[in-house]
Amino acid sequence: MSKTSRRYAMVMDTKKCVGCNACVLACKAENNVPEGFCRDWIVEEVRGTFPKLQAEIRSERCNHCGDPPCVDACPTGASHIAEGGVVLVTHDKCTGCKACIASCPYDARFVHPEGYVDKCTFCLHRVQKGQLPACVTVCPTRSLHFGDLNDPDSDVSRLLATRKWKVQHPEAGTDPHVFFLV
Amino acid sequence: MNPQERPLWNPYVAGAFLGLVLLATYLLMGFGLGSSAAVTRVAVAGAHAVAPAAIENNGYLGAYVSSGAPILEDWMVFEVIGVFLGGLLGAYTGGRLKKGVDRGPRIGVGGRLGLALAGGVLMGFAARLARGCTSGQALTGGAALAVGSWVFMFAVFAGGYALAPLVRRQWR
Amino acid sequence: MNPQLVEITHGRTNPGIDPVLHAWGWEVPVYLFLGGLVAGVMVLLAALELKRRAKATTPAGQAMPFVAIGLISLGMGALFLDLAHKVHVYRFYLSFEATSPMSWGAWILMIVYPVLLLQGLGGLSDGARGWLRAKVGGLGTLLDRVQAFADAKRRPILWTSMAVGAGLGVYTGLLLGTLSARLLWNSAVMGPLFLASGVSTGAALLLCVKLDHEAHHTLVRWDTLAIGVELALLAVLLLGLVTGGSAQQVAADTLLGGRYTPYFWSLVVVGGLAVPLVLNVVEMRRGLRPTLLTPALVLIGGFALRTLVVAAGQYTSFGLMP
Amino acid sequence: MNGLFPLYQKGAFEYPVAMALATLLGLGFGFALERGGFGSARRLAAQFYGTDMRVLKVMFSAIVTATVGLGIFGGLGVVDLGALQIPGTWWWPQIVGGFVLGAGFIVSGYCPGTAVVATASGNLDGIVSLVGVMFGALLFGALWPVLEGFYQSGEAGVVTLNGMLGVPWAVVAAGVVAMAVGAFLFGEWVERLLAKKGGTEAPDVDPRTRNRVFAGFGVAAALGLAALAVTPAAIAPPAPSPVAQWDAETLADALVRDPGSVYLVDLRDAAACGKDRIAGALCLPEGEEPGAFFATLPPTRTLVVYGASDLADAPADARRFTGKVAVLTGGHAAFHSDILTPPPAPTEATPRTLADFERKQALYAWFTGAEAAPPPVMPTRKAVTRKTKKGGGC
Repeated sequence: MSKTSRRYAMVMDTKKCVGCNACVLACKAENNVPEGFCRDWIVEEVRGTFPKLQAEIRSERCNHCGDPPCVDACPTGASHIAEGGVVLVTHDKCTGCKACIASCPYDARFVHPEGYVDKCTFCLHRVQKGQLPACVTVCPTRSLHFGDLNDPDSDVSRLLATRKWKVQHPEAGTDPHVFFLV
Repeated sequence: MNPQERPLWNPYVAGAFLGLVLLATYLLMGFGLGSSAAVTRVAVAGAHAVAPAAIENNGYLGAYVSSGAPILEDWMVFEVIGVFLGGLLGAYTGGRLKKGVDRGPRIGVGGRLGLALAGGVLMGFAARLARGCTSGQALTGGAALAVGSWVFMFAVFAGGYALAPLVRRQWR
Repeated sequence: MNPQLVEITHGRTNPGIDPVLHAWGWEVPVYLFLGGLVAGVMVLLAALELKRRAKATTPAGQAMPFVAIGLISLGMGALFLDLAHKVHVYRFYLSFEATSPMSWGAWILMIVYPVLLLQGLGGLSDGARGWLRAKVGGLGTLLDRVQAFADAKRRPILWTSMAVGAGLGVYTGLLLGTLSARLLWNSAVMGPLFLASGVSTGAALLLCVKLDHEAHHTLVRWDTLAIGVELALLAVLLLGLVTGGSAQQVAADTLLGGRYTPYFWSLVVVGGLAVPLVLNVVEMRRGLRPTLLTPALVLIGGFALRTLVVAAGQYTSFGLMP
Repeated sequence: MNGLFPLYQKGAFEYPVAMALATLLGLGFGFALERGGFGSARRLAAQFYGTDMRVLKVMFSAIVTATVGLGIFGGLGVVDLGALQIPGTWWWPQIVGGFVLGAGFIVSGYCPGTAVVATASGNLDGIVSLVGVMFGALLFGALWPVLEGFYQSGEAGVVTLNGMLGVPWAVVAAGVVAMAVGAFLFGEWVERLLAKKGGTEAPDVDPRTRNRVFAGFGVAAALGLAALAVTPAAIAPPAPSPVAQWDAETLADALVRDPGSVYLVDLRDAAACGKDRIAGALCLPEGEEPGAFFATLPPTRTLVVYGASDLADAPADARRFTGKVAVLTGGHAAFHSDILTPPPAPTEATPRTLADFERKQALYAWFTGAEAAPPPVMPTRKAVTRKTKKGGGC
């Protein structure tokens, strides 16, 4: 299978996540994320009518959208779609104008203290070596899955075919590629 | 007189209109109009920018900053913005808008401005002491039949008449 | 009995993003304001000359294109200050991204300079030309050539100036309007709204300087018209949000019932639009002596509009919606 | 007397909207002042030399209009006069402050409000006067340590003319109209007298307009009195602060949802309160006068008081609290039987009784810590969406 026909995606199982923050710490260690910043994060959401309440814990990150508004908004071409649909920022082209930050419905981007805009890369440097993203490898409850959507036998394809899932803010029309099993 | 100037309203009509505005304020808000509190807030905001510690530790002025909310984000401040705009609207449409110093025939510009400043200091001080000025106490409290406001109003007239002979040169 | 409860506990604390987006501070509103102002000046000066078939007569009127160059430079300076990686500013001019309004803007700004320069040089009186010729020294022949070109192509230059100005004005709004992640901004009205506001602030700036009586009169009329259009567009923008879904209503609430409401109504709607509108109408109807306070209010209102829209828009993230 | 107005006090809109409305009301205020001639210091100062009584005329006309209007609407029950925020009375600071302000008025030629209008009219002395007001306010702050005692002296609480005389608002309003018209006629007489003496002309007042306005005041005063006649309930002078009755479930609900919205005070003696009070209740501080204690509480929350059993009305002490006051119906005993005992299972299983039971069960569990306690308390306003910072993570 050629490289270009791959479509990387992440599947996150909200039924398994306990919110331990291991993914967050693994990402910080793997990618040298500076102090006080994060590329992925935990969200705890409680919904319902007292006393009937439902809680959900999610590990969130950049959705590596199929139709990424940040890439559209970037005036210099620094934000781009790389191999496997992964959205990346070329540091040397980034002016730090923050248009992409304002355009992201998921607020997944931030300004790195060194002056460029930074975000989750799906650990593409690891993926290219045949490894899984750092957050996926450390998850103690195995609630994170990573793989190629164009491969029907991949972990992610099978999970999405067999389980009920949702994406964040589908109304934004960005075709997000991080899926949440519910 | 400026040829474009138009006559003032009959004072009773102007008063009745002002009364309707005040009535509307009471009906909408449950409290009345004012002005010195807004001017105080501007002063406190300015002083706070220069010397934050002095204002925060002040037993009286500290209350303006203790909530942590922006000092100028206050009903009265926005009301006074409106007063300025209303005054501008009135003065311009009445042909009375012109740059100058309003003074009597026997006093120079410097003297007049000095007295305006001195009188302002007295008023700023007194308005804090009496918890309001002619707008916030006399007019607003008077309409609400507050006894203290009526007492205040008569004291204002008393103070004005008592000092009027001393500053007669300024005006007549 | 109880309404639906939603409580979200977020582990993310990225500076500039959380708890609400505040990526853009004062620099971007300053730039948007000055950009709109210059756009208004370009459109109005060109339109005025085309309408009257005569150049500006007063020195102040002739100087305005050059003042506009200064103002747009100030605006670009503010934008430069906002960049997180200032050394990479040249990257704007190494590519053109058709989908990015900011890229469009960067290139439009590059056209604004020569157009304003040609417009200004062509509009100078003979006396001013002589003075300028003495100043430039060795560059005199170049100046003569440019001036000859500016004179020969006066009308095309004016039409270009009008078009580029309109483009600049619309772009300052579209820059925000295309960001669909912020509900308050995401409207097609944003472009025309900022153009109308730019024209009215541009007129206000021109009304602050000494122009001949007829030009002043025309500008007051155009200013009034622009303010009227701006009020209508604001109404369209807010009505669209109010009648939209619950998320749109949350966005509308930032201006209609939230943090920015008092500033929006007092500084923009009443102080910046309604009162100047009335003052302009009274001035025209009764032939009153003009006052500088009217343009001052318009300028304050225009700046307040940019500041509030930028601040309130960042407050209306998708992530904050129920 | 529970009218629809004042809208803001009745919760019709929030503070940001109130501030936006403030600009519009201020616009009217400033316009009226300008049209009344208050943008000119010389015209204002003329009041104190008797040659032009504009200040008196405009100010009293305004007071009369607003007072009579409030009397009419209050009499009809449209506006809840008890919900108006009426300035309190502190005899000495108000007398001395008034006198000094009057002196400042004649020296500067403006009062703070008219100085703003003068500034808008282009008068440089107006803005200089405003700068003076700012310095004066800061001066007051600087002298606060020596002034504090005097500032608080002569406190009399909220005293109103109608409350003091024990008559309805509209009756006092009618009296104010009579007094004001008398003052107007006296003022015009003085104007004429001084004009004659000085050999100048008295300020021109169109007598027809004047008489019409006077007639209007008279008619409005009569309307206010007539409103009293059609709504007999309004005859009683308004209570200083209406006392609400809360049942145990309302209180429990408030405590669960937003404990910061109430002050709960146990009025029983210290021993009983110390032994067994409702969770979150304060005991009356020993050795302190209760009225003084209530007066120290800021009026931002609702004060809820309870005794051992039913209190018919809040005690007079609690009325010194300037905010809303409520009484727990049935007192401590009712809370004990309604909330702190397990609710009986519903006899029939309709959705309504089940929901009711579920709610009572949840409240019971919440207050007693019984098993099956519901998840922790959370505010339940409409679609509350909050992001809170949390440690760890990043």
